[in-house]
Amino acid sequence: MAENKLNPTPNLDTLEEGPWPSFISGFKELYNRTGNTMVRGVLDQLNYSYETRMGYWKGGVVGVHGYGAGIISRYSMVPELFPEAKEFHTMRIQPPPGLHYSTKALREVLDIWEKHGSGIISMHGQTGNLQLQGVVQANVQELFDDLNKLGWDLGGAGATVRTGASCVGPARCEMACYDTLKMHEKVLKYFADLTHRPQLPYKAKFKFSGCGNDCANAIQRSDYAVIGTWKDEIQVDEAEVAKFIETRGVAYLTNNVITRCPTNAIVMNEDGKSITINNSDCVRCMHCLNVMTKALSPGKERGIALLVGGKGHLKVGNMLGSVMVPFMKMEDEDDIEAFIDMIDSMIDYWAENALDHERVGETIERVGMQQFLDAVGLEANPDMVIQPRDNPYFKAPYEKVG
Amino acid sequence: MAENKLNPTPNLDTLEEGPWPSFISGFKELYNRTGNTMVRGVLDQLNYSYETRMGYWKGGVVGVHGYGAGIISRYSMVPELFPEAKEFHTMRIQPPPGLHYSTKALREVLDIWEKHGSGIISMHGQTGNLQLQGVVQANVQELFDDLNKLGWDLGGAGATVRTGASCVGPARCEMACYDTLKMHEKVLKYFADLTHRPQLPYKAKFKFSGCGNDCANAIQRSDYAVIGTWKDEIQVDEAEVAKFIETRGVAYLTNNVITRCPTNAIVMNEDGKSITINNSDCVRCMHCLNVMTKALSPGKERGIALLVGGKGHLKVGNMLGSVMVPFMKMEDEDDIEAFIDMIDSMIDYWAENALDHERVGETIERVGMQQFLDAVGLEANPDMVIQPRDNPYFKAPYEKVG
Amino acid sequence: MAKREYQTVESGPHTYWDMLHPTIQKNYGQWKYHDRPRPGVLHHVSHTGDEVWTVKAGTHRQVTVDIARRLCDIADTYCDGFLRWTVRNNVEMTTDKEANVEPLIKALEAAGHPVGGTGNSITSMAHTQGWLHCDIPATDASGVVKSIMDLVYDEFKREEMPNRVKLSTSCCEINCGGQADIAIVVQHTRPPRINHDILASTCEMPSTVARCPVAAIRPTKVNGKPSLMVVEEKCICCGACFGACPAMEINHPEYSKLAIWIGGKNANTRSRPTNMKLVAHGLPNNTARWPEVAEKVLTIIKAYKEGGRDWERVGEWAERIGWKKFFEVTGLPFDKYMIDNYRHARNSFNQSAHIRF
Amino acid sequence: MAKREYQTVESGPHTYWDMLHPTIQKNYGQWKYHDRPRPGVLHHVSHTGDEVWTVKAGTHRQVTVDIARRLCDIADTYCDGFLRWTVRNNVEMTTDKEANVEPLIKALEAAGHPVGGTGNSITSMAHTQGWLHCDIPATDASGVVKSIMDLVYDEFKREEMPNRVKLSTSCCEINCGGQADIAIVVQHTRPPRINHDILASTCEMPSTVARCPVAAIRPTKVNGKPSLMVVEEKCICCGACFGACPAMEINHPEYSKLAIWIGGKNANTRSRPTNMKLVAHGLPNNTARWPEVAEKVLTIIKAYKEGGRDWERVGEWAERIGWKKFFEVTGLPFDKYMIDNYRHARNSFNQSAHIRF
Ligand code: SRM
Ligand code: SRM
Ligand code: SRM
Ligand code: SRM
Ligand code: SF4
Ligand code: SF4
Ligand code: SF4
Ligand code: SF4
Ligand code: SF4
Ligand code: SF4
Ligand code: SF4
Ligand code: SF4
Repeated sequence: MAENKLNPTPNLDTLEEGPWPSFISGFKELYNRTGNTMVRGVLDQLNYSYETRMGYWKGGVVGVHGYGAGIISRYSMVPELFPEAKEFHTMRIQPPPGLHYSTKALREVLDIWEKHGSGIISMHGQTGNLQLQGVVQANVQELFDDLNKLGWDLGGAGATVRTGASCVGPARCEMACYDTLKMHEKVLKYFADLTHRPQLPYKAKFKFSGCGNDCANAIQRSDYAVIGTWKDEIQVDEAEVAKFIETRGVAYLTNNVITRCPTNAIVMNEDGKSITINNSDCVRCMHCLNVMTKALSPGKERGIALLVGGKGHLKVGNMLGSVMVPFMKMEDEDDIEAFIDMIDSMIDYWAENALDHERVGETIERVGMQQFLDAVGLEANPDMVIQPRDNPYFKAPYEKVG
Repeated sequence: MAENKLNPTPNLDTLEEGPWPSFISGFKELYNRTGNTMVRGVLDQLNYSYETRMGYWKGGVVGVHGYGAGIISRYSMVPELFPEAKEFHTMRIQPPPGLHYSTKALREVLDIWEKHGSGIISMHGQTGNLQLQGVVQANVQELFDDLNKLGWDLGGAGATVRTGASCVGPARCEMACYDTLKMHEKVLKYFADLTHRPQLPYKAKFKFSGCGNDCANAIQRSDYAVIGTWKDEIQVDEAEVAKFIETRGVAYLTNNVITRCPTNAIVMNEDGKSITINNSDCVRCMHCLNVMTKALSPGKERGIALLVGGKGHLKVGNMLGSVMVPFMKMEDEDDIEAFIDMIDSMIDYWAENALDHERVGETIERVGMQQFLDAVGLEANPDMVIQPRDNPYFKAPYEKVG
Repeated sequence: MAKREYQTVESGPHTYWDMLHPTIQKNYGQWKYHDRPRPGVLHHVSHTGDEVWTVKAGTHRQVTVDIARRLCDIADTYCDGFLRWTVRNNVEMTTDKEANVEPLIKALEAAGHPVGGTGNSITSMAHTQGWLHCDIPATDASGVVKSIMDLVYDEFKREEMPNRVKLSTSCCEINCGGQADIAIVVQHTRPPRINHDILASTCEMPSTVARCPVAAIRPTKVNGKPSLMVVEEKCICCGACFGACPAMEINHPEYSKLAIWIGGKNANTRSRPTNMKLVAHGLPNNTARWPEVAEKVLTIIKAYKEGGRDWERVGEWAERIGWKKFFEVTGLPFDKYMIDNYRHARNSFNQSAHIRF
Repeated sequence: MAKREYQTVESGPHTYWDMLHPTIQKNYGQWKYHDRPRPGVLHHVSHTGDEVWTVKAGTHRQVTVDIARRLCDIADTYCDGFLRWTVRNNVEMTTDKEANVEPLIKALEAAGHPVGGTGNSITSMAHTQGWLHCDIPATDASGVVKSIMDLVYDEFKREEMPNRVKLSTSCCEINCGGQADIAIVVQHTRPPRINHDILASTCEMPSTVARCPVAAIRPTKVNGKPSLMVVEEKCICCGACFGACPAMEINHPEYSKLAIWIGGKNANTRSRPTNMKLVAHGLPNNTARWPEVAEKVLTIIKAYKEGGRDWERVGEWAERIGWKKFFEVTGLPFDKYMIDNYRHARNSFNQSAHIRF
C-alpha cells in the first residue's frame, strides 16, 4: 500500500473498458503522474463499495474563515481500511455564468487545485458548481484563499442560496430573450451573503434560461426559475417560411409544425399550403421556432417570466416551478434591481414562514397561493394558473349589505 | 284565498313574459282548469320566496309500503301563511330507459297523477326520474299502487342505488357502441332492491352513454359510468372521405380534423391532401367521427368502458369517473351478467369500507386505487391512469434475497 | 291501517321496447349517419335504407299534465303516438314521414315549444328544484332558467355557436345541475348561523360535524345543552352542513350570492372531460330576473360566439385563447379567490412558461 | 490559529465577460440562426455576418487536472484559448474559423472525447456523486453513467433519435440528477434499520421525525435511552430520514434496488414540462455494469427510436402511443405500484374514456 503504486481495483477495472471516457482511467492516470495517495485511497474505498454495494462516507463540518457553507466534508467510515481516504472534502466553486472559461483562468484553477488537493474535479455539479473533490481540512483555507485572490468564490451548500446556473444564452444562442449570463452574475453576487452563511429554512436555487426551451432545467431544478420570453409577435421571415414549405412540403408542415403547436395557434391558410400564426394564442413554447430556425425568431419586446417553487420530490413529490410573474422586462441594471427587490421580499416571507427544511414551493402550496401573493405584494393574474379553481371551497369577504 | 281564484303573485308574474315557455303560466293554467288548491298554495309560497329570497320547505319521512326510499317529502315551514302548501311531496318514478314514451303509456301516468296529486311534473329530474311533484301523504300509497300496476316503479333517493340514465343509444344514434337502453333496463332491474331500501353508505348512480360523446353526462354525474367504445379500427368510407376533403378543402381538413385529434392520430399524407388514421394512437374521442359523420363510423368490435367515481364536489371537489375497466364486450345477457357481478363486488367493498356519506370515488381516493383493485379482484392496467406515478412514495414487497 | 291487498311488483325502470316507434324498432342499432336539414331537425338514415326525421323542441321541464297531454296530442297526430324527452328536458318527436316535419314544427311552436336545440345551438338549460321544492335552496332554479332562456331564445333556434352550448343552474352549492359549459350556482359568503333552538332535536350531531370539509364544526354547549359551533375563520361557507342539519342556517337573502362557472365538459370529444371553473362570484340573487347574472352570461356567450373556432366548446375556447384573454374579452375581473387553494390546488398552478401575451 | 492576513473578497460567481472569445463578445446577443453541419457541430450565424462553429464532445464529468489541461491545450490550438462546459458536462469548443473544425474534431477524439451530443442525439448522462463522494448513496453514479454511455456511444455520435434524449442517474431516491427523458434512480424496498448506538449522539430527533413524509417515525426508548422507531406498515421506504440522520440505515446491498423513470421534460417546448414517471422497479444494483438496468434502458431507447415521431421527446412519444402501448412495445411489466397513491393521486387517474386499443 505504501508503495508508489496503485492497489488492485478488480471491481472497478471493467469500467476502464468501452468507448466512453473512463473516470477510473482518469483517476489512475492522475495517480500515476502525481502519486497523490488520496487518489489511491479513494479508488480503494470505491472498489470496496463496488464489492459490498454500500457507501462509506460520512459528513462532518469543514469550512473557511467567515463562511458557514460551501465545503462538503467527507470522512471515511472505514479509515482503518483506507487511511489514505480518511478525508476527502469537496470545495464548491462558483464558475463563470454559462460555464465559459478562458484557458488562462482555468489553468490557474487547475494549478492551485493540484497544489492543495487531489486533482479530481467534478466538472460540473448538477447545481452548477465547479467541484474540487478531495481536499483535507488542513489545506482548505489556503486553497480557498489562493482561488479567491483570482476572483473565485465558494458556492452554496446547506440552508443557503445556492450557486446559480444559466444557459449559454446570448453568448451563442439566437433564442436568448434576455442576458442570462449578466443576470446570473448580478443576482448571485447580490445574494453572496446568503450563499455563504446558512440563514434560511432550507436551500434556495436560481437558474436562468434564455427561452422556454429551458436548457438550464430551471423549471424543475430551481426555486426561482427565470425563463426568457417575449410579448409581441414572433418575427417572421416570409421568404424563409416559403422556402421551408417548398422544401419540406405540406405534409411535413402539417405533421411537424401545425399539429405540434400546443394551442393550435398556427392555422393552415385557405390555400392549403401556407400558414398564419395567431400570436395571441401562442404560448411561446418555442417549438415552431426550433423547427424553422431560419424563418422564425422570438419577438422584439423581450423579457423574463419568473416561475417559483421548482424542486425535487422531498416530501411532496416533484415540483415544477409555477408562474409568479408572467413578464418583466430585463434590459438594464434597473430591471435587474427590480427583480432582486422582488426576490428579496419572497425570500423574506419564506424565511419567516417556512417550516424547517421546507422549500418555497412547498410553503406556497401549504399556505396557499393567495396568501403568498398578498404577502409579497403581487396581484393575482390568470397566467399564474392553468385554470381558475374548479371547486367552490373558498370564502370571499362578505359584501357589505344594507 | 278560499275563493276559486288564484291569489296575486306579483313577484312571479314577470316570469310569464318572454318567449321561452313559462312554468308559471303552466301552473296557472293547471290551477285554472283543475282548481287544485295545492297548486295555488305552492304558487303563493313561491311568490313569498321570490319576495324574501328564502326557501320554505323542510323534509320529513314519507314512503310507500315495503320501500324505504323514492319519495322526497316536503312540508311547508310556514303552513300558517300557506296552508294549501302544507304538504308537497315528490314521487320519483323510473321512466323507460332513454326517456322514450308511447303516448298511451304516458297518458295513463298523467291521468293517475292528476287523480292523486297536483298535476305538476318535473320532466325529468337531473338523475333521470319522472318526478311527480305535489302529493299529500294520504294519497301516496294509492298513487303508487295505481302506477305500479302499469309497470312503473319508484326511483332511488337517499343512500340507495339511484335511478339510471341512458342516452338515446341504438334507438336513434349511429354512434351507439352497445345497447344503452337494454343495459340500463337490466342493470337497474337487478339493483331494484338496493334502489328501494337504503342499505348503502351513500348514493350510487349509473349512467349509460353509447359512446365517448357521453350524452348521458355519465362521467361526472354517475358513480358507475358506462361508456361505449370499440377495439378495432374506425370504419372508413373512403369515397365519403374523398368527397369531404374535396368539398371542404385542405384547410378545413387541417384545422378542423387533423389538428383537433387529441393524440395526433390523424396524419396528413405525403400528397398533402389526404389523411391516414393511426388507429393504435386513437383514443376513441369521437371528434373526427362527429365531423365526418358520413365518412367515419365506430369500429365493429364494440363494447363498453367502465369509469368509476364520478360525482359532485362534496367534500373533495368535483370528481370525474376514472377508468376501471377499459373494455368489456356487451353483446348478450351473459355480458350484462358479468358486468353486474363485477359491480356487485365493487358495491360490496364500498358498502363495507366507506365512511358515512362517502361515495365510491372518494373511497377509492382515500384507500388508494391499488387497494381497491386488489379488493375487487381487478388487475392494474395502464388504461386506468393517464400516467404512471411520478413520485417514489410506494413500497413494493421486499424481494426475497438469498 | 287497513290490510294491504295489492302486492307491489318491484320492477325497476319501466321497459322501453314497447315505447319505441315501429320504425325505430325496425332500425334499432342500424343507423348509418345523420345530418341536420335545418336547426331543430335531425335526419337519421339507416343501413336498411329507412329514414327518420326528429323535431326537437324546448319545454320548461316543470310541466303539468296539461302540457304533457298537449305534447301527446301532437305525437299522436304526427308521430304515430311516440315521443321522447332528452336528458336536457327537450322533447323529441320522430317521424318516418318527411312530409310530417313542417306541420310538426308548426304544431310544436303553436303550442309554445320553440323548435331548436340541435347541433351548435344553445340547448335547454339544465335545472334543479329551487324554491319550488328543495329544502336547502338559496335561490330558485326554474326562474333563473326562464330568465336566461328568454334571452338566448334565438340562439336556441339557430345553430350559430362554435359548438353545442350546455347551460345549467343550481340553487345551492351542491350543484345538482351538474357541470356545464356555463353554469350559474349559488355561492355563500357567510358562515352558517346556528339555530340552537332546533339543532339538538333535528340534527344528528356527529354526522353534521363529519360533513364539514374543513373541520370547522365543533361540539359545544349552549345554555347548558349540547349543540354545535362553527369556527368562522376556518369555515369556507360551502353550506354542506346545511344539507345534513337544517339548523346550520347558511341561506341568506343577501349573503347568499350567485357565481358563474364555465368550461365544464363531460364529453370525451377532443380534449378530456374537464371540470367547470369559477369565473365570477358575488353576484346578487336578484329575483325574478337576475339581471346582473344574465348580463354576464350573455357577455360570455357573445365572446364565445365571436372568438370560438368551429367545434370548440366553451372551455376549449378559453383554453386556446388562454384564461387571461378570457377575462379580457368578457370584461370579468379575475381575482385571487379564483386561484385554487383546496386539496389539489398545486395541479392548477401554471407549472410552465406557457404564457400568452 | 495564526492571525488571518488575507481578507476574503465575497465576489460570488466569477465574472463571465473575460471568459468569452472575442468573436463571441462581438456578436453577443446578435445571433440570427444556427444549423448543424454534422452531428457534434453547431454553426451559428450572426446578424453581423460573422459565423462560428462549435464542436461538442463528451467528458466523464469526474475529471482530473490532467484531463482539463488537455482540453485547454486543444482550445489553445484551435479556439484562441476559450472553451465552455454545457449543463450536461459536455465540453464545447467554439472557433470562428471553419477550417479549424475538422482538426478540432480529430484532436478531441484523439484525446478520448467523442464528438456528438448535439440535436437529436443521446447526449451525456447527468450524474451525481455516488459512492465516490456522497454520504447517503445506495449505488454509484459515475459507474452507471459509464456503463450506459458505453452502450449508447453510437447514438451520442449520431443524430438519429426522434428528438434530443436526456438521460440521468441518481444514487439515492433524493434524485440530485434531476428529471430526465430516461432516469435511473435508487428505490429502496425495506424500511430503515435503526442504529440505536449512534442515533442519540448523531441525530437531532425532532427534525428526523419531521423529515418523514408519512409520519412513520416515532420517539421511543431503547434500553432506557431515548431513540426513534419506525412504524413499518406506514413506512414507504423513501429514505428521506437517512438524509437527516445517518442512524436510519436504509441502504442495503440487496434491498436497495434501482428503478427506471421516463418522460421527465423541463422544456416548455410543445407540451408543458412534465415530471418523469416510474416504469420499472426492483432491478438489482449489480455492480459494476448494471446489466439488468442497462438492458431495460436500451430497450426503451430502441422502442422510442423506432416508434417516436420527429420532435417527440420520450414522454411525448409515450403519451401519444399511450402508456399501455409503451409497456407493450418495451416489454416492461406494468404493476399496481405504478398507480399513484400519494397526495395528488387522483389527478393521475384516467378521468376520461380516452383509451387506446
Ligand atoms: C453534488 C450534487 C450531485 C452532483 O454530483 O452533481 C448533489 C449532492 C447532494 N445533494 Fe443534491 N446535489 C446536487 C444537485 C441537486 C439537484 C440538481 C440541481 O441543483 O439542479 C437537485 C434537484 C433540484 C432541487 O434542488 O430540488 C438536488 C436535490 C437534493 C435534495 C432534494 C431536495 C428536495 O427538496 O427534494 C437533497 C436533500 C436535502 O437537501 O435534504 C439533496 C442533498 C444532497 C446532498 C447534500 C446529500 C446530503 O444530504 O448529504 C448531496 C451531497 C453530496 C456530496 O457528497 O457532494 N439534493 N441536488 C449536486 C450539487 C453540485 C453542485 O453544487 O453543483
Ligand atoms: C331533484 C334533483 C334536482 C332536480 O330538480 O332535477 C336533486 C335534488 C336534490 N339533491 Fe341532487 N338532485 C338531483 C340530481 C343530482 C345530480 C345530477 C345527476 O344525478 O345526474 C347531482 C350531481 C351528481 C352526483 O350524484 O354527485 C346531484 C348531487 C347532489 C348532492 C351532492 C353529491 C356529492 O357527492 O357531491 C347532494 C347532497 C347529498 O346527497 O347530501 C344532493 C342532494 C339533493 C337533495 C336530496 C337535497 C337534500 O339533501 O335535501 C335534493 C332534493 C330536492 C328535492 O326537493 O327534490 N344532490 N343531484 C335531481 C334528482 C332528480 C331525479 O332523481 O331525477
Ligand atoms: C338527444 C341527446 C341524447 C339523449 O339521449 O337525450 C343527444 C343526442 C345527440 N348528441 Fe349529444 N345528445 C344529448 C346530450 C348531450 C350531452 C349532455 C347534456 O346535454 O347534458 C352531451 C355532453 C355535454 C358535455 O360535454 O358536458 C352531449 C355531447 C355530444 C357531443 C360532443 C360535443 C363536443 O364536441 O364536445 C356530440 C358530437 C357532435 O356534436 O357531433 C353529440 C352528438 C349528438 C348526436 C348528433 C348523436 C347522433 O349521431 O344522433 C345527437 C343529436 C343531437 C342534436 O340535437 O344535434 N352530443 N350530448 C341529448 C340532447 C340534449 C338536448 O336536449 O340538448
Ligand atoms: C449547450 C446547451 C446549453 C448550455 O448552456 O449548456 C444547449 C444548447 C442548445 N439547446 Fe438545449 N442545450 C442544453 C441543454 C438543454 C436542456 C437541459 C439538459 O440537457 O439537461 C434542455 C431541457 C431538457 C428537458 O426538457 O428536460 C434543452 C432543451 C432544448 C430544446 C427543447 C427540446 C424539445 O423539443 O423538448 C431545444 C430546441 C431544439 O431542440 O431545437 C434546445 C436547443 C438548443 C440549441 C439548438 C439552441 C441554439 O439555438 O443554439 C442549442 C444547441 C444544442 C445542440 O447541441 O444541438 N434545447 N437543452 C445544453 C447542452 C446540453 C448537452 O451538453 O447536451
Ligand atoms: S434556453 Fe433558449 S436561449 Fe438558452 S441556450 Fe437554450 S435555446 Fe438558447
Ligand atoms: S411558439 Fe409554440 S405556441 Fe407559439 S406558435 Fe410556435 S408552436 Fe405555437
Ligand atoms: S352518447 Fe354517443 S351513442 Fe349516445 S346519443 Fe350521444 S352520440 Fe349517440
Ligand atoms: S376518434 Fe378522436 S382520437 Fe380517434 S382519430 Fe378521431 S379525432 Fe383522433
Ligand atoms: S342544487 Fe341544492 S338546492 Fe338545488 S335541488 Fe340540488 S340540493 Fe336542492
Ligand atoms: S358552511 Fe361548509 S365550511 Fe362552513 S361549517 Fe358548514 S360545512 Fe363547514
Ligand atoms: S442522489 Fe442522493 S446519494 Fe446521490 S448525490 Fe444526491 S443525495 Fe447523494
Ligand atoms: S424511509 Fe421514508 S417513510 Fe420510511 S421512515 Fe424513513 S422517511 Fe419515513
